[in-house]
Amino acid sequence: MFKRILIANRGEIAVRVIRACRELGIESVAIYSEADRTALHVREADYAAGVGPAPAAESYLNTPRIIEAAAKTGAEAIHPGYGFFSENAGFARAVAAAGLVFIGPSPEAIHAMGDKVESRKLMSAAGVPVVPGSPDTLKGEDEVRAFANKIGYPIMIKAAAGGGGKGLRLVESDQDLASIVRTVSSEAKSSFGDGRFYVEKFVRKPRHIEVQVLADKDGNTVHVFERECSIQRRHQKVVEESPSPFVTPEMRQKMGAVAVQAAKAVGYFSAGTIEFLADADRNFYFLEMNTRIQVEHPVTELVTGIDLVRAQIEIAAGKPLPFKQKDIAQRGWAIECRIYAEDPEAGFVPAPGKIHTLRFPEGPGIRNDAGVYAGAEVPMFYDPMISKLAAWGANRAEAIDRMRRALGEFIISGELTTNLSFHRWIMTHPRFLAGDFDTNFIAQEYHSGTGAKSDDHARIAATILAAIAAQRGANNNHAQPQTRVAAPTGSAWRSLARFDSLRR
Amino acid sequence: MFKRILIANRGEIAVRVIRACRELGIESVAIYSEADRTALHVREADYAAGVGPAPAAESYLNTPRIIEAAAKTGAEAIHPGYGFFSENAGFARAVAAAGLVFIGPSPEAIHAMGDKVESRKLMSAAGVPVVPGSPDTLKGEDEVRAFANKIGYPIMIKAAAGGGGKGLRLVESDQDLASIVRTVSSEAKSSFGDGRFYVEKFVRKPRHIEVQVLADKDGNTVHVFERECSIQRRHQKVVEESPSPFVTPEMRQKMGAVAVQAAKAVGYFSAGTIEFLADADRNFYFLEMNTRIQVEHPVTELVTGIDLVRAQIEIAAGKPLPFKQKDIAQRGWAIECRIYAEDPEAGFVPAPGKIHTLRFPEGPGIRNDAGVYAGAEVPMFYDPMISKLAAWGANRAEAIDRMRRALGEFIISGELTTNLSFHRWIMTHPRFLAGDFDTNFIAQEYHSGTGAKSDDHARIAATILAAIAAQRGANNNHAQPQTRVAAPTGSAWRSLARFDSLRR
Amino acid sequence: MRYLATLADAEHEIELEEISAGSFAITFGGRRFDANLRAVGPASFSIIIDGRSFDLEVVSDGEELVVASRAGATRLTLVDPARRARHTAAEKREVSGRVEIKSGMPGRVVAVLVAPGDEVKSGQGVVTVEAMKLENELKSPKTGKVTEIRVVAGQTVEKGELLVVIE
Amino acid sequence: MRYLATLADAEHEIELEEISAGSFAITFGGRRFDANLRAVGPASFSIIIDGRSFDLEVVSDGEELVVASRAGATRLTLVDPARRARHTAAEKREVSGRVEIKSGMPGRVVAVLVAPGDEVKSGQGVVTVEAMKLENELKSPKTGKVTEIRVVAGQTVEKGELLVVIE
Repeated sequence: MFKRILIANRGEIAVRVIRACRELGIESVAIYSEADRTALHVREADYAAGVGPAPAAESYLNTPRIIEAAAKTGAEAIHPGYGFFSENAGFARAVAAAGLVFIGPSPEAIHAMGDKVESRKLMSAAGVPVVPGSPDTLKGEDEVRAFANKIGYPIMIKAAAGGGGKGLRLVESDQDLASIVRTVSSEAKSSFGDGRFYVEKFVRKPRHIEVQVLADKDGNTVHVFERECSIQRRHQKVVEESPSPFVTPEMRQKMGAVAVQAAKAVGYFSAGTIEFLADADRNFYFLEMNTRIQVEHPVTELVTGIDLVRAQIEIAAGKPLPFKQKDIAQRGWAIECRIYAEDPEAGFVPAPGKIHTLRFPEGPGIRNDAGVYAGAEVPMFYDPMISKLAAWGANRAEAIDRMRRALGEFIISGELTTNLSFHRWIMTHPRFLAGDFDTNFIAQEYHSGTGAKSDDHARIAATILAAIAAQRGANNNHAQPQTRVAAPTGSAWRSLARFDSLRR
Repeated sequence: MFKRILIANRGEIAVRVIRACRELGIESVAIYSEADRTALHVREADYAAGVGPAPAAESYLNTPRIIEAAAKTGAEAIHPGYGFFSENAGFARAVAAAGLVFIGPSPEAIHAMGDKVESRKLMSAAGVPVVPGSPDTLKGEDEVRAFANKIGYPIMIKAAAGGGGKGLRLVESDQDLASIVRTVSSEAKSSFGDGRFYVEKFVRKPRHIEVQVLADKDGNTVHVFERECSIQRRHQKVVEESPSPFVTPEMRQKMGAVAVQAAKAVGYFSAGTIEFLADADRNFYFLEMNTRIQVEHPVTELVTGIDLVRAQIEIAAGKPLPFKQKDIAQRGWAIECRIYAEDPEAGFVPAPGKIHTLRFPEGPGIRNDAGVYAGAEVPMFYDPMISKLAAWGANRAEAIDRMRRALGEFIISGELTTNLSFHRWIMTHPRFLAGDFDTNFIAQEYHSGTGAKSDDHARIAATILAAIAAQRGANNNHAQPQTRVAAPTGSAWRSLARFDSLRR
Repeated sequence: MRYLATLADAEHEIELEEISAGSFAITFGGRRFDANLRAVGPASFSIIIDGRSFDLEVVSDGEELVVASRAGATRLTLVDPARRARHTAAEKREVSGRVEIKSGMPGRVVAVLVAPGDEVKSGQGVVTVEAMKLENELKSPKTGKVTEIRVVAGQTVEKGELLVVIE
Repeated sequence: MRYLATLADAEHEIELEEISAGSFAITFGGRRFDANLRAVGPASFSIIIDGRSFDLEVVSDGEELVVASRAGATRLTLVDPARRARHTAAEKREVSGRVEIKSGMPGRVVAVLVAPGDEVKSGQGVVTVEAMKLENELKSPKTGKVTEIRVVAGQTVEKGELLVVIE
């Protein structure tokens, strides 16, 4: 087993890996940009090394500095987390070239699954169902039109190098075709430096369901069941659960088998995820494979009891999987809400800032994976995630009950806005409770200002009283220490002070 | 189902019940003494009612005030938690007399199990193995000697009304008999107002293993497996786990069956616990039944997935158990550490006070049930528990790994002392890791000042640097807001300020 | 003291009177509420109103206040009509003649900021009174001379008690 | 600056020099350590020494300090021999003649507490210098008269830079 591991990431996932290391008796090395010197992952690690300025390109994506940090601290392996370098074959090779172990799959597997077009070919060759689409990238408007007429509208145009919801466009009918083709290819060039694109049949009411796989270096490959990830805003997941309320036992068995097949086709080892698109008739199609740990891995851990990050490390160290497929079972239900510093009322734009007061939910069935602490800053340079709140219950209803309860307990205030009330809204929505949703759920159902008006006089009175008390506290210079703490508020109150002076 | 429930308790268990209520869509009513106006359970509840001055006898044990609070807030049922009125048949009757539902067993069951002597008779009559002992209370020295000669030394003399480790004495040989008999009976009179006592065979190397039971009002009774509670200081549990590393499948099956038998013998319903004493040969004897929820219930919830408090409420509402014995299974391993404001170095004396900084452990496998928050005070009037930290793992080793990791993450500072480092010591002790311990473990193994001396120069340098920085902060009047917060420290630093002025 | 609060586009008028430290009588929507308030954090308050417990976090956002609770967040703005009136009045014309400055709530005098005979400007602070563990500076509504001072620092005062006279 | 620390009954002498805000050179046990310190809470500090990360909480208990980390708590007492010496010296007899007060560390002058010609007592503060985001008041070791002031508030000073002269 490794003596020391460097985590080439930040935020909650860096903390998650540090925890796994600590539990395994392995020392952890954090890296940090100049914006992250006091970030939680730096405080929690055994070693820490600065790797450059705030912009990711100069720090968390700075290969030489990261390799150098590993050498200087004597790390034997590097865990990439998710995002950043996690799916970068070049980085994986650089790590190996430096004589270190990359905690993830082989560079070949990363590469094979990294290209949308190549991976689709590979998968259909391996007998994995894929969405009907162009066998290869298409050259321009005419090729696209010809193919569209073959498979019929609506179609989806996707950048070959795209991903994460970026670089894809829907074409409803022939007349929008020309302009959209132009947009996609130019966007693809600018965003990914690769203008190639391909076409797929567009699936209506699609559900995003993915299957977790684990494989060791001896080729032992198992699936760890599915995750339902259809609750998305701007093509990005915000709520995930396992099992999926949509998947039947037969479908589950089939998806699992296909996922294992897909992983084996690229000689995959470590933890990975096969993403599927499922239509209303429960047909499912291969979307892509994520050759890394997923943000939403906790829901799988909660229902199966398997520690996926621990497994990644043990596999990288050459250990065989400690279990067979038959040993893996789902128990109960788990849901995860991604708590972001963002403003749902303003189209989910990031709204990072300093955190003053923070109290996390706790108690039965609750797991929280945070990347911040009271007094910390959610920096504007990176993904504005605050924490991943997960709830386990004996069944879906109990899991939702607990999540709703936990969201109420989640106290955070400061110079940032969060999506907590947005999650409260989801957890009470009839369609979510019924499990009746697809990837369009939020676009269809969520409208800004869903805040119900209250005629609860006691509550209104309490609200106003609290506001008055806080305001008096803010204008007050001789307050007791505790009130002084409101100073974190210092700046938060500044505007109020102004407002207040008007009043006088 | 009930619309509103009053919780006749405080601290973490009150918060635990409030959470269960909220998850069930039931409104919660907290009660508070004058010392608890700002306690966490008051903040978390939907309603709150003051019930008297700080001393428990005048507030949390003030029946009229509690019943009145329930009436005023329109509560339909009362949950007693543990301690206080939880095993008081008189209170249970008073609740019923007021037309409210007592969330617990019948007053008769509480009474039957409340008296050590009566319950032992009842149990042996019901075929439950009990420690060989006097069939009835004994009158004095001679009766005791006669009986001791029959069953042989060593023997245990126990006050009939005792419990929780109070009012019991070991007699190794005939010569200590006379004096000890006198002490016990006089102690019993003064502590419990009942001088009666009985005699039991003393079990060497005893393990304290208990079985959780659940029964509904239709008599459906199941056991929810065992808890190992042998790690005790001053006869009180500090670490509990489930399963027990000592219990074999056969023994588990037998204990479960006996526990169900015991519960049925008193027509028990609600959640309850049968405490057994097990000897080195895996014989086990009935000790007593706790007719309430236990402090350590989370470890059972973690391995079985059953919400015991939720079950208590549903049973009290007349619902049948939603599962049969065959549906209940243990999965993985769970350990709980009771985090107290106490000083292990000083014989575990309570060391309550104000909490300044607080950061709870989180992440995979960790559950924390706290009764406090940053800025809160652990009052001197009640049990000085801060929180119950529980860790789940796929096996015992993983659970311990996670607990050790979590104990490291547990940050608390202020005017109180905690037993955190004591727990760290336990979680690294070879005998604990091997599962080789009995109720004498701590008495035998723990010696004050087990703090190893460090020759890690970087660590020592960091420690000294932090001390210097903090000290400068403390003497500084123009510090920034954040440093001001150190003021909560106000008093904590006062002594330092003095010390510092000497230096100048 | 009267306040005007606007939440969810609805204006609410509320009359707040502090009975004793942390205990208030609130008149609102034609009803009277007994409220007990305790600070439990920097900008966190535990409030019990008619037996109901509210745990509230307050943060300001521009000219609005955001009050967050288990049930969600509420945005509101707060105005004190009495003061506003007095303010504008003071602006319009000098208040003339003898002015008595009284305590708006029961509390403790923290500091007397003027001495007899002092010339004071309109809006200048004259006495600081502490109530609700928080301080409030009472200002002179007119420019004039301090003729009487009825209180000293540290003294507790009743609601409406005369503090200072300015002529 | 030199400090004497006692932990676990062992006395340690440590030489602390601030290179720049939050960065220190520590000489200890015959070795030199590069340390970077950041306050992450009221009495919480993140310290990186030779690439190792330490997360430390400090609380005082009587005359001792308790420093808690993931690994457990350490009790220690802190003495500044230099200062102690100076202190006792000052007590014993008046320091005579010209005394130059210099900055013990690089930092920023927050306030000059005396003016040229002022009479100062032994132990009276003369200049406040900020370093490590925290302030330190430099005191006069003797009773005498301020003859020179070489700095003004807001000015940054080097280690050992002359601030004030007292005769």
